[in-house]
Amino acid sequence: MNIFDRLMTLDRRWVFLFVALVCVITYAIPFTIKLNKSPEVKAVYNFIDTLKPNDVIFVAVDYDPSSLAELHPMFYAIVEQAFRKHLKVIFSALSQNGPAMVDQVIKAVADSVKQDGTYNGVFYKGRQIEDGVDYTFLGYKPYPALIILAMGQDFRIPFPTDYYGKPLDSLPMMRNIRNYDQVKCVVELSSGSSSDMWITYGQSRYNFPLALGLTGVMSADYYPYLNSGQVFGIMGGLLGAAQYEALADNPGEALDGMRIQVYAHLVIIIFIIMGNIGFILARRKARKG
Amino acid sequence: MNNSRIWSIVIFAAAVLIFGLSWIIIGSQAGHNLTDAFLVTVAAFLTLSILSFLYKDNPYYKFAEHLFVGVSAAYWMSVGFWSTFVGNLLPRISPSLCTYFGVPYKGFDIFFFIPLILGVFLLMRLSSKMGWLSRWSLAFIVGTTAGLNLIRYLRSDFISQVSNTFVPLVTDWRGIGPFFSDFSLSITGQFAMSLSNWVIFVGVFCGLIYFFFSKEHKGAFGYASRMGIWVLMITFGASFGYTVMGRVSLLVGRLTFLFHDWLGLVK
Amino acid sequence: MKFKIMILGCLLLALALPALAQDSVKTVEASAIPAISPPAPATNVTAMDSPNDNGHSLTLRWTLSADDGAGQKTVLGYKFLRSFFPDSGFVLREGMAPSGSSEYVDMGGRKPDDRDFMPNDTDYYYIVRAITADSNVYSDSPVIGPVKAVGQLYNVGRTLVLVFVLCFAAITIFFIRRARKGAKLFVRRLAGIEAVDEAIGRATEMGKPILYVLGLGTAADIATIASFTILGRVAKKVAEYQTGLIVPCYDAIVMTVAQETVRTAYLDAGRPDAYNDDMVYYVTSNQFAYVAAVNGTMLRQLPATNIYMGTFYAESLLLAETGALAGSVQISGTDQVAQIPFFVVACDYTLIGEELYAASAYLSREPILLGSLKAQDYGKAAIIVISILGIIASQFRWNWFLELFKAGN
Amino acid sequence: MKRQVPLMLVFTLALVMIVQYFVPNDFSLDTNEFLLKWIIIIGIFAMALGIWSLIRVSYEKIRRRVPGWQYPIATLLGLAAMIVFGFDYGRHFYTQEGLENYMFIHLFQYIIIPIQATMFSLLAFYIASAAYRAFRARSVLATVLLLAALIVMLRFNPYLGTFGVYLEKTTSWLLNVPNLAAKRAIIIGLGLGAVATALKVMLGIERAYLGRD
Repeated sequence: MNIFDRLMTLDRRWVFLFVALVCVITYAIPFTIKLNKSPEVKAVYNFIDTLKPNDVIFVAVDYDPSSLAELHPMFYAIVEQAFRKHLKVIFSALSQNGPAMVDQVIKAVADSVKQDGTYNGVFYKGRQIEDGVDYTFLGYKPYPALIILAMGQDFRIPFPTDYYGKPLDSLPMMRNIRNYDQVKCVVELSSGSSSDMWITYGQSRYNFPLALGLTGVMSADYYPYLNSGQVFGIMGGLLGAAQYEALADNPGEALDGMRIQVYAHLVIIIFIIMGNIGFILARRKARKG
Repeated sequence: MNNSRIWSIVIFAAAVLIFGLSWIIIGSQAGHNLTDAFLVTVAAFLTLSILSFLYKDNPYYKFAEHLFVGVSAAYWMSVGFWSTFVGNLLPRISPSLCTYFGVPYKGFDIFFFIPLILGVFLLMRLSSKMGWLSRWSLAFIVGTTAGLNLIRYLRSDFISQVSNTFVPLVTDWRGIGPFFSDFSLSITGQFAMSLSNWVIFVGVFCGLIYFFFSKEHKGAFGYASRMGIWVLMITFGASFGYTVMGRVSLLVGRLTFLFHDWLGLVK
Repeated sequence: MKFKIMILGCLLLALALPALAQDSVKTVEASAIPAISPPAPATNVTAMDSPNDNGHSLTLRWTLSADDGAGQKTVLGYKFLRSFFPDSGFVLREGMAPSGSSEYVDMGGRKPDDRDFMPNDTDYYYIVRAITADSNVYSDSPVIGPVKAVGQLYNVGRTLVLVFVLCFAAITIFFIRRARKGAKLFVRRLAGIEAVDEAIGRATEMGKPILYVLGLGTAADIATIASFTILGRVAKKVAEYQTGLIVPCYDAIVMTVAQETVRTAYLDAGRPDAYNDDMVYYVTSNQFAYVAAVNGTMLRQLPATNIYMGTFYAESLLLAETGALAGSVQISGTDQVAQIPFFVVACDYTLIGEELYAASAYLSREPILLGSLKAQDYGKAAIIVISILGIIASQFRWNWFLELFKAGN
Repeated sequence: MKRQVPLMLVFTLALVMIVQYFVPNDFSLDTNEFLLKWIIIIGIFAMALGIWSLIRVSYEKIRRRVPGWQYPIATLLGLAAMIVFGFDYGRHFYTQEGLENYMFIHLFQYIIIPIQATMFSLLAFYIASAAYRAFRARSVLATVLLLAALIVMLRFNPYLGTFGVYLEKTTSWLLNVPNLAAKRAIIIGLGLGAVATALKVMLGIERAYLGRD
C-alpha cells in the first residue's frame, strides 16, 4: 500500500483522534487568535471608542437566555469598554426573560472594572462603578413598540423608576437626560423581532445612530439597513462577538469559542485536502498504469 | 488467558479506579457531598462510555446504550401517562379515578369515550382474533392527519414559497452599488440584487425541472435538469460546511462538562 | 471699530453660553415632563365584525388624530374602551395600536371559561382614545356602536388554497383514471430506488439482513406514510429472497403500522410463516436513545443494506456515518430539507425531496400510482408558469396579480 | 367490515379536516380540537404497545441467551425503575411542579441528559469523518459540493487575510441566494408530493398501512 492509498483510506479513527486532540488542546490552553475584522463590526467599535468621557450610550438588551451563547459576549465586551472609557450607559430589557440576566452582567462587569486593566496598549485604572452615576438600568415593560416610541419623548414615561425602584429623577446621571436626543447611540442586542421595532419605531422616527448585535442566523436579513444607513454597524453571531472582543482587546467566551472553531475547521479542511491529494495522485497513477 | 481478555480486565480495573477515585475526591471537596459526587461521576462515566464508541463498539457503550433505552422509554411513558391519560382523559370520564390520581374532575363528556374505545381497539392487536379492530384506530389517525397535512403543505410550503419568487428581475437602477468596490455580495447593491434575483429564479426553475418524473431528461430539458442538480449540490455543500460550527459547539459543551464540572481542571 | 464690537459680542456670547446651557439644564430638571396639551381625537371611527373568523373579534378603523405624526406630534398611539351599553360601563381594553396605525382588531376568548371571553351576537360599543406621553392627557372619540361579532361559514381569504386543492385533486384523479384505463406512462430512472432491488440481492448473497429505519416521524407525517409504502415493497422482496429484515421504531403507532405493513408483505409473498412481530420492534421515543440503539444494531448485526426513509433530524448523520463504518450500502430519503446534505454526503444513494414520494409509485410500477406522478409534474409546470407570471407582474407592478397570491392566514 | 370501514373512516375524516380548514366558525374549530385531542389520547394506548414490544424483545434476548444477552437486563432495570418512580410519585404532577420525585428527576438529569448530549456531540466527529470520506473531487458534481463546503468552512479562517473577508461575503451570498433557490425548489416539490400522497391515502389508493387479510 503506497502513501496515496493510505491518504485516501485512512482509518476514520485517525480523523476522530485529531479532531478530539485539537478540540481539547484549543479548549484547555488559552491563547488568542487573530481574526479578520469585518467593517460592520469595526464601525460599532470605532463609534464607541471615539466617544468622550461622560457621553451616554443606550444598550437595549432584548434577547432571551436561549441565545445567550452568541449575544452575551457582545454585551460583556461593549459594557466593559464603555465603563473603562468613563462612558455612561442606560440599559433596557424589553424581553420578558431579560432583566435578571442584564442585572447579573452589569454586576459582573462592574466587578471586573474594579481591577486595573490594559486594553489595546492603553492603561485604565480600576474604579468603582456606581448605579445611578455610571449606569441606569431601566428594566422591563411589555409592548416593546410602545416603549420604544415613548422613550423617544422621555425615558420617564415608560420608566418612572428604574429596575431597582428608584425614581429616575433621583439618579445623578439621568439629570440631563430626557430622551434619545441626549444619547450618542443605541446598541440593540436582539434575538427576535425587537430589532425591527428599534428600526421602525425608534431609529426612523427619532433618528439616532443605531447598531445591532444579532444572532448568526438573523444577521443576513439586516444588511439592507446597513446599506440604507439606518444602522451604522452589525455584529452577527459568535463570529461578530469574537471580532468585537478582538477589537476591544478583551478576549472572552466568544474568542475562546472561535479559537476552537477555527482549529476544528482547519483540521477537517486538512483531512479533506489530504484525501483529495491522495485521490488525485492515485487516479493519475491508475491512468498511467 | 488470551491477550484481549487481559486487556479488558486491565481497562475495567482502570475504570473502577478512576471513577472510584473521582467519587471520593469530589465528594471530599468543600461544597460537595458523596451523593452529588456519585451522580457527577456516573454522568461522566456514561459520557465517556458513549465517546468510547468512536474507537469501537465495546461493553461500556453497550451498557450505556441499553440503560439509556430503558430509562428514556419509561420517561416518555410516564410523562405521557400523567399528562395525557390522567390529565386529558380521566377528568372527562371517571370522577373516582380523578380523586385517586388527584386531578380535578371536569364533568362527564361522552366525546371522550371515542378515543378510549379506539385506544382499546388498538390494544386488540395483541389478540389474534380481534386484531383487525386495531385498523379502525389506525384509520382514524391516518385519515385525520392526511386531511390536516394536505392543507398544511399547500398553505405553508407552497403558496408562500411560490409567491416569494415574485421578485422583479430588473431592479430600479440606482447605480451599481458597492459590488465592485468592496465585493459586497449581500443583497444590497443594485447590480448584486438583480443578479441575485436572476440566480434565485433560474435556481428555482431548474430545480423544479430536475424533479420532473414523467419526462425524459434530454435536450434542453436535460440541460435545465443538470443545472438544477448543480444548484442543489452547491446548496448541500454550503449547508454542510455551515453546520460544522454548531456541531463543534456541542462538543465544546461536553468538554466543559468533563474538564470543568467533573475534573475541575479548566476554569 | 466694528471689528472690536464683534469681538466684544463674541466674548459676551462665549461667557453667556455656559450660563445659557446651565439654564436649559435647569428647565429640564424643573419639569422632567413638559406639559402636553390634549391632542386632537381620532375621527371617522368605524367598528365592524372581523371577517373570515369564528367571531369573538371586532375590527375598529379610524382616521388618524391631527396630532399623530403631524400637528403637535404628541400622539403615541391609541387605546380602546369597550362597553355593552352606549352611555356607561366603558372599560379600557388590554391592547393598543402604535401611532400611525389606523386599524385595530379587538379579540377576546372563544369559550366561556377562557380569559377575556367575548361572546358572539352581543352588542358592543367602543371609544378610541388617542394617548400621549402623559397618561393623564388624552382625547376620546365619540362612542361608536352597536356592533356584533359573528362567526362566518366560509373563509374568503382561503379561496386560493381551495382553488389549488380542487385543481390538484382534479388533475390527480384524471390521471389515475386514465392510468386505470391502461394508458402508458413514462417515469424517469431513480437511481436510489433501482439500488433497492440490487441491495436486497446483495444482502441475500451475503446472508446478512436489511435494516429499514422509518425515522423520527409519527404515523401522522406524510413522509412516514410514504415510507410505509416503500417498506411494504422492500419487505415483499425480502420475503421472496428469504433475507432478514430489521425495523427498529421510534414511535409506537409507527411500529404498529409497520408490523401490519410487513406482515401483509410477507403474506403477499406467500411466506406468512416467515414473519414474526419481533422483526418490527419499538425502541424508545427519545431521539438519541433511538440513535444509540440503532447504531449499536448496525455494528453488531452488520446489515448488508441500510434504508433510511421518512422524517429525520440531527440523527441523520449519526446513523449514516455509523452505517458507512459498518460497510453497509446505504439508501436514504427524507422530507427534511436541512438533513438532505448529510444523507447526500454519507449515503450511497439519496432520494432528494420529492423523489421520496415518487419512490413508492416507482417501486410498485402500478399504473394508478404512476398516474399521480404525472399529476405532480403538471403541478410543477403550473407553478413554473405562475412564477413567471408573478415575476412579470412584479416587474411591471401589476399589483392585483400579486394581491391574489398574498395567502390569507 | 374489516376493510371497508377503515377506508371509509379515512376518507370521511380527511374530508372533514379539509372542509374544516375553510370554515372558520366555532363548530368547525371545536371539531378540529376534538379530533386532535383524540389522536393524542389514542397515542397513549399505542405507547403501552411500544413498551410491551420493548419488554418482550429484551426478555426474548435474555431467555434465548443470545450473545450480549446481559445488556438487555440494564434496559429492563432502567425501564422498571423509571416506571416505578414515575408512577409512584407522579401523583404530584397536578399538585406540585412536574413529576416531583427525587429519583425520577435525578435519573433524568444524570442518565438521560448526559448521554443525550454526548450522543449529539458525536456529530462533531462524524461531520469530520464524513467530510474526509465524501468530499473527493470524483466528478464535476462532487467537486461543486466540495468547493461550496470548503468556501463556507474557510469563511472565518484568520490565516487568509483579506481573502477571508471575501470568503465570508461569498458564504453569505451562497446561503442567501442559491441556497434559497434550491430549498424553494425542494420545498415546492415536497409540498406537491405530500399533497398527492395525502390524496392517495384519502382515496384509498395508498393503503399499505392498513395491511390485508
